[in-house]
Amino acid sequence: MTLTRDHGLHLYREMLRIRRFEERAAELYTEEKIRGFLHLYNGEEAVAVGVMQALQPQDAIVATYREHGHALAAGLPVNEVMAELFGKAAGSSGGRGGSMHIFDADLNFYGGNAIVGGGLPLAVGLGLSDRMLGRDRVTACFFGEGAVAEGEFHESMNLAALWKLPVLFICENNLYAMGTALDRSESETDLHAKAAGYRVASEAVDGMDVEAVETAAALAVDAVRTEGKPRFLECRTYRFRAHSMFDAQLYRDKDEVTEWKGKGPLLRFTKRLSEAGLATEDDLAAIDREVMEEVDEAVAFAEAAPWEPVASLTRHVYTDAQS
Amino acid sequence: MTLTRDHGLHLYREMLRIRRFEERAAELYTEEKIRGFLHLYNGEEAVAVGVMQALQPQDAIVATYREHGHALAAGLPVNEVMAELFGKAAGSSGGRGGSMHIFDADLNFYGGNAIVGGGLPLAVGLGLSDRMLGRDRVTACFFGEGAVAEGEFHESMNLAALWKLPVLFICENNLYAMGTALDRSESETDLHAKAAGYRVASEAVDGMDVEAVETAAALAVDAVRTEGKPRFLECRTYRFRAHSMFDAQLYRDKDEVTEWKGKGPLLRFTKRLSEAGLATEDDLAAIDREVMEEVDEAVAFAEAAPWEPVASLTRHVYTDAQS
Amino acid sequence: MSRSKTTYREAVRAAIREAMRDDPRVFLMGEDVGRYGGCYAVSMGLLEEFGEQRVRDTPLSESAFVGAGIGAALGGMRPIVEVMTVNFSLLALDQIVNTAATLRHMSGGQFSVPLVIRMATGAGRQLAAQHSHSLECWYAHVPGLKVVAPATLADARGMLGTALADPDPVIVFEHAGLYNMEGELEDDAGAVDISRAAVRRTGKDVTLVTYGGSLHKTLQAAQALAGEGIEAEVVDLRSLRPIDDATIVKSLSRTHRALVVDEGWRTLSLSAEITTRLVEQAFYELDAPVGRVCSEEVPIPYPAHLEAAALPQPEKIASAVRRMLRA
Amino acid sequence: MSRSKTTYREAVRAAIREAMRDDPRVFLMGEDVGRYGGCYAVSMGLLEEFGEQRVRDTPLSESAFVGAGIGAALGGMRPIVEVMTVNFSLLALDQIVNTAATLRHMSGGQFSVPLVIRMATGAGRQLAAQHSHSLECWYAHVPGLKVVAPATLADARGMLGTALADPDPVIVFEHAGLYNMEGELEDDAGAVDISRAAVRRTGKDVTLVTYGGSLHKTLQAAQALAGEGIEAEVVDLRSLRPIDDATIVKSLSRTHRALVVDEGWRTLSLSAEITTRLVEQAFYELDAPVGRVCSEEVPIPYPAHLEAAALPQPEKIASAVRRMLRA
Ligand SMILES: Cc1ncc(C[n+]2csc(CCOP(=O)(O)OP(=O)(O)O)c2C)c(N)n1
Ligand SMILES: Cc1ncc(C[n+]2csc(CCOP(=O)(O)OP(=O)(O)O)c2C)c(N)n1
Ligand SMILES: [Mg+2]
Ligand SMILES: [Mg+2]
Repeated sequence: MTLTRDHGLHLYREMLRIRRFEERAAELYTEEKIRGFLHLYNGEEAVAVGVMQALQPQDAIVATYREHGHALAAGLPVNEVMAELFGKAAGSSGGRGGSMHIFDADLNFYGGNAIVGGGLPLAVGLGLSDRMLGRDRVTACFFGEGAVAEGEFHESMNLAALWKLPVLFICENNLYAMGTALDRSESETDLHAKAAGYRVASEAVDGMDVEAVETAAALAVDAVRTEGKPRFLECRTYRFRAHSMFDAQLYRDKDEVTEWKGKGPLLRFTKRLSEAGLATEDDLAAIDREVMEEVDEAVAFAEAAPWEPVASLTRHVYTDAQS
Repeated sequence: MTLTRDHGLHLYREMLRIRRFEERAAELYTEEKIRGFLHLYNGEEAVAVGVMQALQPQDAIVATYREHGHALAAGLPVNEVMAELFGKAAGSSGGRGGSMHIFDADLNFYGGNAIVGGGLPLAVGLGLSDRMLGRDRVTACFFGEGAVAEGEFHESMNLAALWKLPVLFICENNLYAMGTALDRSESETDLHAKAAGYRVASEAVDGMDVEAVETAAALAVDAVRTEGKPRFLECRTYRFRAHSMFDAQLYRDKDEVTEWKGKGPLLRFTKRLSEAGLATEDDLAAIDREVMEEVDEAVAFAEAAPWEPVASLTRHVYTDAQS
Repeated sequence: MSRSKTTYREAVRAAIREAMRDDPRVFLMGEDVGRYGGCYAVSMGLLEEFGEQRVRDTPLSESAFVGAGIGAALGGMRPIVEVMTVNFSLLALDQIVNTAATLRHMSGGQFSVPLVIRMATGAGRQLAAQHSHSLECWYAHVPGLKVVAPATLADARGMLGTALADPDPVIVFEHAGLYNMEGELEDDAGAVDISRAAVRRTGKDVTLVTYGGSLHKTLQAAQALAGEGIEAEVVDLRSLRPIDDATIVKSLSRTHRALVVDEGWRTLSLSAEITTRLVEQAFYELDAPVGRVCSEEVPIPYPAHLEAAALPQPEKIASAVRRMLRA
Repeated sequence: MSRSKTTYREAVRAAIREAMRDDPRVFLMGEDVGRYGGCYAVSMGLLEEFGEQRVRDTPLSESAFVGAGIGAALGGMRPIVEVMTVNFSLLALDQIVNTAATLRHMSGGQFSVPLVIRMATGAGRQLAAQHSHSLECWYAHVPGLKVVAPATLADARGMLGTALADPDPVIVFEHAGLYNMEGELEDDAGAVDISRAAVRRTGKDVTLVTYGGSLHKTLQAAQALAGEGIEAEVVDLRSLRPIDDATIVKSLSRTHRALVVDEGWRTLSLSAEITTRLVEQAFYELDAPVGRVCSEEVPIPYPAHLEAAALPQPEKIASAVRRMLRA
């Protein structure tokens, strides 16, 4: 597949929007506009953006607590995502969830799960409903490599394979689960090889290369859709920033981070676009300005948005209660 | 390894003791001397007996709720095991546990666990203590093929492999978990192949052949002991009787059961002994008489043994309380 | 209306069958619900009637298949997930508490989870320490869940349909000791309310509050007491979350004495919450401290005599009432 | 005796360090306890001091590493297992309830499980619905477990050693909001009793019973009330299982009024058990129904104002006391 200018600029914009969003979120955290846990996606943009290109509008997405990138790439309104981080009623989840619990029913965006591995059974169930209803839908389930050690990974992979459910398992292998390096967490560090134990076809891809992710995801999603069986896609990537805002990063070398930043998805794709003559510096600068404006506007929106009144505290516990 | 007459008769006696014990237990259940859940080991005798030959006195054993065979093969006094099934104070666990919870501290027999998969983390921990204390000990952990679907299997295999712990995982693959056939439970039915996903060396062995089990177990135990790393041994076997005493066995054909009975470990080993000229019919009949006497005596012992007084109901909840 | 003989087990089965006939979105999934017919034979015959797609045997993967039930509910189905017993539900608690119970709230009301989870509960069959839990109180603690305990044939027959119609997750506790209970049921018995407690026996001297498997022991105790001239009112909670305060307070306001019977271990069992609500809402109606008869604080032992001693029994209940009235 | 400034975090760390120095069987294991230094920085520096064998980073496998702690305890070690937070402990509950708590009983007293499990608990830091549970009440329900909640620096410093000396499994709940708490501690502070409640403030008008993170909110409320001439006695439970009835009953017998403050969701929180025990053991001492201030029945919301409204707060406690005394 040759890359067109339009598509190239689209991918760039999608990734850059996430990057700028996350940078701003970090600032807003320092300003105490955003509180609680904040897990940023810097460095991993190519994964969410690459995978989303392969999905159709009816497809479903299950994400983690590091899900701003997935939400934005899935098309959730930037304003609403930012407002959610602020905890405002205009946020994606009405402000109830915050950074870790972004949901959007209209876009089949099923969150935003802060229990490592907790989203996998959910994705299996979505796939089961699709199978039983004969619905043409693929569920894309994102999780970190840390989740692979959880029992829920094992149970979910087996169930999806056994019942032939249309689920794409996407492992974002950024080499660390908080401070625990992959080789201190898994006896078999070649994660995509684990899929064989469930008879699930799998592939590992360079998660810093948005085109490679897109291609691999398209193949995988297509296979899931036509074969009606799960697939496993390991995206090898890196988290540029701390795990959350509380992390002193004692567990990794600055050099390692620097090295990976040199392989960053935006850097790399910028080079690719210019080498292919698909974009000028001006093109990219214009996109950056537009994206910055979007983010600025989102911040302004979130700032201005009202708080939910305390009187409605107990809403949304049950469906029938005042909702 | 050539089979000697002594060892052959020993293996035969060990297996037959289990068989006769289980047959009697079934009768006693009908007589309501034994209550609750009763899971019999008929058909699987070669597994427990074969594996136990490979263990040294200091080695530890973790078993399931179908563990009479393991207990007897590990050398627990028949009287005490039977008394435990009766719930008498003279039982292996003071009668508190019953059929599913047989323990023996002197023999490092760590039970008797009625939660499918629940014993695996325990075995990992025993192995961890051995590693940390520099103790020469292997932990043999038995579980059914049904347990392989549980998250605890996955987590335990990984942890044992990652930390290089001296644990032998023994999967008793009797093809059914209650009424669920293996291929309705696992997307990959070649269970020992799953060990590769954890970089654990594994082997599958004919679990109806006590010599084959003994040989494979000896190799595996030896490897665990010298390498200090876990191994996985799949024993392919079959349960001759119902899952428990409540099971109508709608899920399998009578023919299938008959066919497997034809491959039964005692039948097979009897043939082996006589073909090798290691035992006469009289030899075997004599053993059978002795074993029957042992079991008779155990029943008499259990019958005569006193009940624990109700007054001591709350014993053994905490270590310091009246114990 | 004609009535027929049936059992609790058959009543649950009839409820599942009706739900599956009426609504193609309903399906049953769990360990051994299909070929085996259910570990308590509840679903016997359903596989034959509804086929493999709708009666799904699962691997032993409690967390995944309960979670899959949540996902399927989100995806438009109406799953009935059977967890064989509450003992194994510990392996699925993360999904139930962190996902099923929170999803609606975390998503700001965008997603409901119309899921029914059935599980057997309770002791009394000599299954020993790992197979005899009564953890209804844990589930009843969690906002976002509804919890019911059918104790009668009519409730076994009727609660499931109502639970399935509920847009939120409902946990149904079936006491394993009840499956063989026989009785008569109206042939057109159907859905029943699942939010109100029921007075199963009227009486003026003392209110006995209970639920599930303990209801029948409590009724036996009340029967025995009646022979001594003590008229006990017996309230069956039916719904453990929410708790129908009004009914128990009303009863107490007539009897002025209350005792809670609960198979949970005493400390922090449902009995504690019932006692507390009576104190909060009807303190000045109380002529005596609320009493409770619960399980002893011991993992359930295997031998019959020890197990019986560990659990509430009619005689224990009756003597607790006698003591209370004498005091 | 000289005293030094310290924090709750440092006190827990000092306790772990001392235990590891004193007993080679003691080791620490859990997610990110080593290289990361602990998710709440409690174990910072311990890896460097004790090495990889004794400070073990685990994979994200709560069930396996908690179960491995049980096995290691059986095998002669004295493990301190850190489960990052109570929220993730749901994944390990099977091991804790079905194995750790039952093993001694099921084996007829042959095996004890000398295991300590530490976990952070509680809300108040805007971590939303899945990261804000207070499930102390669940653990306190289970025979075979002991449960403690250090609320002060001295208890953070002293409870761990006592828990490690205990032959049975002890669960230690550290409220996440306390780690930064500063104060002074005796330089030779060491093991403390872990079975008795403590009166943290004396008063004659009302008994406020609480534990863990709520202690400080309760003390603040008591302070405010003192300004109005109301003298509240504040009892810190410290041990949640067993519960030290004698201390709370004694206090109530002097004040004749009690209110329980508990960060758990109201229904079936520890407050229910405390209320019930007071009713059972001191009914005729009560001049008013026992009150309680708990968390609202809602998964904890993210925004600060909603979270604050969901949790017990000093002002809520104070006004509940005022209402009680006015009534
Ligand atoms: C079950 C569970 N255990 C522990 C945690 C605490 N925790 C939050 S994120 C995280 C690391 C997860 O790593 P990984 O899955 O690789 O995802 P990443 O953060 O690298 O994107 C941990 C341990 C949790 N949220 N859930
Ligand atoms: C966690 C858990 N789930 C379900 C059960 C109920 N149960 C008891 S035995 C059994 C089948 C286990 O099969 P397998 O592991 O193959 O062992 P087998 O009985 O064949 O020896 C089941 C489902 C249980 N005890 N524990
Ligand atoms: Mg990671
Ligand atoms: Mg089996």
